[in-house]
Amino acid sequence: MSKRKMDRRQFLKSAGAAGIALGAAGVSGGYLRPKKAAAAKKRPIPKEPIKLAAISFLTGAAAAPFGIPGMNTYKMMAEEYNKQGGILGRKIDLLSYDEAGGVDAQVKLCRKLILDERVDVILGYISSADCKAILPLSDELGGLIMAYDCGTHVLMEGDASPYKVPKYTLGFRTKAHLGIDNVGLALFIKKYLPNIKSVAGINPDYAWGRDSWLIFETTMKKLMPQVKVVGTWWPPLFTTDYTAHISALMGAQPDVVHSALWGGDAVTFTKQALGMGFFEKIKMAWSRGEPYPQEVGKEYPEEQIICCAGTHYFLYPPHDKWPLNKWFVEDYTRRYGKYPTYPCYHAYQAIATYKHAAERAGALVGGWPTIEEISEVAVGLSIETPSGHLMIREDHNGVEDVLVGFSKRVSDFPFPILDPNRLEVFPAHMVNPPVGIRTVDWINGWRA
Amino acid sequence: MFVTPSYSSIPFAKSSRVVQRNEKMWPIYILNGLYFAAFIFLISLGLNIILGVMGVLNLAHGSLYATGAFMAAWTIVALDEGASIFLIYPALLTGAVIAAIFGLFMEYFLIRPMYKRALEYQLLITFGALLLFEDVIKMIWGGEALYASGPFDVLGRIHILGNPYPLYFLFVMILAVVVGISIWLFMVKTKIGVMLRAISLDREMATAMGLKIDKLGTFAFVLGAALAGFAGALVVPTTPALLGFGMEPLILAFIVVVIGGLGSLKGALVGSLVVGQTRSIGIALFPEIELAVLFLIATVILVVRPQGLFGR
Amino acid sequence: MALKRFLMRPRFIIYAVVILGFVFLPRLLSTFNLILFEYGLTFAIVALGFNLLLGYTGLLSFGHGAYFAAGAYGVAMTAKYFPAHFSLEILIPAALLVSLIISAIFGFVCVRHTRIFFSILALALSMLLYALVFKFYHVTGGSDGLYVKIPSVFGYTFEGVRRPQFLMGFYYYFLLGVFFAALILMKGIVSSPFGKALQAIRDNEVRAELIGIRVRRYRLYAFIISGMYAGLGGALWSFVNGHVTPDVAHWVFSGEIVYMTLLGGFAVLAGPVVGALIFTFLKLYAMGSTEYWMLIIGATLIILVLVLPAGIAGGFAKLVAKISQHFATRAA
Amino acid sequence: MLKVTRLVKDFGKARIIYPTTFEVKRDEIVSLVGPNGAGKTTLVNLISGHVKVTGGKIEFLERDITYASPYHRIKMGIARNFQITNLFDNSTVLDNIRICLFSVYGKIKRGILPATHYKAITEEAAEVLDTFGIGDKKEVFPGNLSEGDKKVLDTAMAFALKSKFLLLDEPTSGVATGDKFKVMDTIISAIKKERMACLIIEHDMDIVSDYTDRVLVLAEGTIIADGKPKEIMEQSNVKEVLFGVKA
Repeated sequence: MSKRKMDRRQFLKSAGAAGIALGAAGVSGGYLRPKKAAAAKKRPIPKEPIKLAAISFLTGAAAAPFGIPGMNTYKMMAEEYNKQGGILGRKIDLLSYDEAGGVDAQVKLCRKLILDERVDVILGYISSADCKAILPLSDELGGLIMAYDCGTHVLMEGDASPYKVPKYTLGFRTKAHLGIDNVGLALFIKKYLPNIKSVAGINPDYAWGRDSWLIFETTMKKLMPQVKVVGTWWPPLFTTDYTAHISALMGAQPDVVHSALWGGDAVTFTKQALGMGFFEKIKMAWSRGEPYPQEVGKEYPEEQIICCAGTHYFLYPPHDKWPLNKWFVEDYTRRYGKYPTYPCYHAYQAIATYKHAAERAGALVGGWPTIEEISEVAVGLSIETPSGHLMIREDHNGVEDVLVGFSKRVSDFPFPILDPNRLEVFPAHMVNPPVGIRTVDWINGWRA
Repeated sequence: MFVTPSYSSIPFAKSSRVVQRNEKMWPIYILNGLYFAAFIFLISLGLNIILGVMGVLNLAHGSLYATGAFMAAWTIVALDEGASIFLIYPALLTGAVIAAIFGLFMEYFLIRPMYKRALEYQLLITFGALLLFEDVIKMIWGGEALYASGPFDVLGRIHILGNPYPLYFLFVMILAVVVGISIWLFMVKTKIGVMLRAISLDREMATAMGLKIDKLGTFAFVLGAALAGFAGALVVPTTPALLGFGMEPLILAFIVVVIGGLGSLKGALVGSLVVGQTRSIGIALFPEIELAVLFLIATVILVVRPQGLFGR
Repeated sequence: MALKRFLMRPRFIIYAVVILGFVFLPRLLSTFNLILFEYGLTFAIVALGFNLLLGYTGLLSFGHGAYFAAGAYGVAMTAKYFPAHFSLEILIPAALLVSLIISAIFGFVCVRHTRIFFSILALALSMLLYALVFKFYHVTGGSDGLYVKIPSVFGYTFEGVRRPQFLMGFYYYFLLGVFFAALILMKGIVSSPFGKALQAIRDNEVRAELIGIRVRRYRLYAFIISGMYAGLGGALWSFVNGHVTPDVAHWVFSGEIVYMTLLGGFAVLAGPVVGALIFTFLKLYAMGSTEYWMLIIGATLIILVLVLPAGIAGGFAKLVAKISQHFATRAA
Repeated sequence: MLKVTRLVKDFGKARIIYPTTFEVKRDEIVSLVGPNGAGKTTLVNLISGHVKVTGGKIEFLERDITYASPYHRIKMGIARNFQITNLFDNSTVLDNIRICLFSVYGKIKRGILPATHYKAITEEAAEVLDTFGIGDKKEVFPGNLSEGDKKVLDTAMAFALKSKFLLLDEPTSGVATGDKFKVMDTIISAIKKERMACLIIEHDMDIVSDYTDRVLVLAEGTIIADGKPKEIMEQSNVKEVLFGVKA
């Protein structure tokens, strides 16, 4: 523990100014708010372990490339924290559940966890559809829920800006929403491919895909109005045969194809597209493509635009500058034989957020805090994560920088990595809308 | 061209813009349709034989297809992707074999006691089998996706009018044609085939003629299962094998059967061509509603011609 | 005197006990189990309606999820498009209307066939509905489904009430009331001349036509009634579940409805009710206890069909009959 | 009351009924005899509307019903039984009759009150059963009835439809020879009581001569003789077709 404190101090000397500013803002914000909670008198800390339910895809297409790495990280971090003495002295008892089975099954499971199992917190949910259905349950059933990966921007947004925050008192998302991915992509395309004529989209037919495309399209219209959209395709989630879609895309002849396909779908699409010579003509722009070069391996095409869903990348921040990432990558790789991908970083963010919030609230109320107190303290929290800083805002949503790059084959990795000379990091304030403003309105409000 | 959509108010037709098309791609669309038709044909052929001969609509047919897919994938992975062509292509047959075995068990323990029973029981027991299979597959091969793209990669691509197209798809089409023809020959030329047709035409008569309904029924079921498994095996090099893998093909096979007519082999052929082309061209032209179009067609046909195009 | 005799009848005593039990259930069960029980009740209504078609008219629909979905989406869409009118007294009739329309249209197509043709056609139609709901994302929310908030009742809005409290309190008794109303109505229908006509059609189509029953028309009536029961169930379910997805229009859900009905037994009026309640708990506890829950319910189904085709309630009724007969012969 | 003129029926190429003409008067009991395959049942099916007419004309109460649907013929008052009994096996004997009566009185659409609530109809059903001598078997299911009682019930159902004209297809086939006359007695007395007209297909010449006012002899799809039982029996061609006796 002490060693890692050291590391952080080292970091603060060398890290970028933006980082500090953000961090400082976060920290101060964090200490200013919870006055009421502080009034509470001393309370005992229960002996029994914390029931922490982690939910992620453990079966189906999304399991191997996505859900399981996430779950692995939960296991790893729970172990790590328990080694450090748990949270306020309480050990973490990690209960893992499968997210497969559709929205309805998840609604039922969540109700069971809160009403029947009485878990302390639920960390989980990859599918935006699940999040949209689940987060309302946080206040309805009175349980603390932290969405760890799902992206849709409407999750925490109201119907018209400015909207009232927070939308859910007990519901959080410990990461930035898909705004960063798609705005980042658009900015990147504008910088590196200014002359493209046309784009198309292939996105899964549910909240995540629909909203990703919506933000991407809106941003492109703002940044590069000359670019035409030559078609959008909406295969259902977990489609196994994309051949027809691939041919249709090739027929539409776009310069760049935007895609929010993820997990097994992204892998399947890439393999089939390779087989059909898709990449000979067309460049993909993956709004969350970071894990898939590693999944597909050597034959993964070069020059594809890949966004890292934040700055979640096993080579960034550079290990010498940011030892926490070094430690995370090394520990994860040692345990599971693969490099951590962005779901892993998201899992880290979720569990770390809970830990810090609980500890701070505990310190303030002198004892084990209620979930309401935890949620109050979590607002404005700013924590270091392996990929930089995460700040939780008043809208209970995280904000992060975003990293975009081109895939490139190199000698020392068995799969393409992001070309180090053409990496772009767009700072949080460039890619996240301000609190209370709907992302679409924010983008439309830009001055050209 | 661009209109800023605001989330709350997008008319649903909005994102289905005019798709700019490259005319040179048409052959590819058609080929995709044929490829899709090819394996749907194999599945629905099996479904139809079972339906025709035994009068049982096998809801677990998709699961047999899935077992075939998993088995083939598993074998190929076990052989490791690098194995020689002479190993990995025969490996595809394992799919048919395992499905046949599962089919044999299913027929013997579940379907046979149902012969004399009412329709609802026959349907329900296959429904039970469907649920059962899902977890059996999970137990045997685990919950994760199985990739086995060996056979697909080995064959590479050819160029059709300047468009690259994977050779493997053509290979699948040819196989499907071969299977189709041989089944047809079997049905008209061989003694067993004739007997099977007799049963599907008129069960009572066939019984009166003293045909061994039970044995022939078992045979038909196993044949149908094997076809489904083989279809699964052919598909798996291009797609991962997943849990719930059989659901969509099952529904598509239903549509084929509905369009073509219950128990009609010719119907299975025509129906799967319709379904295949509708899907491929539907995706190319109106991406918004591919899925719905199929059911619309099926329903219309059922309304105007209840017995299907080639039904009796 | 007659009343006294009526009150003394064992049957009546059983009824009384059951009803009292239902009324005091919120005291006995945990919140979670009570909510499960409410799921059971909604499905029971659906199964009742379904059985009018299967048990009494002899038609096996493998697409009843469609009418369930019609009711559920009837509610959810009202929530989305007319938030002002989101109150129970409007929503229930609205849902009934929607399911009436859909089942009338689909029914008109379906009743022209019988046996397996009917089943497949019903399945195809429900899948058509599924495909439409799934595809028109911006109208129906696609596979995300739609959120259903707590409705108001005659202007009284449940401000700041959490759903469990709502479900434990007012809604449970409302649901109970609707359920018993539906049950009694169904009892009336099946023993009425109309019901007898349906059973006549089930037993012997040809002769039914020959004693002057318009067979196809009566099938359609039965179809619509059972569709509306499904719709009612769907609407009530949507408030319990709080979220509606296209899954309920998928044929697998329709399969579960058939499952419930046979689990209870379709020869007895109460069969589907028993089946629905048992199925709900069976499924959830199977899901809770093992990841191989499908195996459990699948195996249960197969064993049921092979060993106890009359279903649980049906088997029980048979048993009772046998015993009473036994004693009767003794006495004689 | 029933008037059949030059009625013709083909099945595909085969002609089953050659131009046939006959008439049945009010409250007259006519029997239709003839060797197997002469087309007796086909003729009945044509009249009851079960089988589509190829050519010719059927009139009932001076109204052309050649192309009327079975439903309308029933509503006009043509009822029939079946050679192979055709009952509602899962409803009690009482209900079998009751459903017919509900249909007659247009009460089938009533969907709320239980059937037992309609007292009058229940009683009438009971009466019908009594007239046919199976009043004691109300709660029995048809499956448990004797062959004879099934026949009687089947006829009783046709009878309960308050029809003016009954088509009885071999009402005593499958009935033990001893009971035949008992069965016929009940049926005929009931019919006479209601003053119905009736066309009976029958093999047993004793029954024919004992119970029917007039006999139609059908051979190779056409009527070859028509008259009082006694006279008909004398005709040589009838002897030939019925008993294969050369005169």
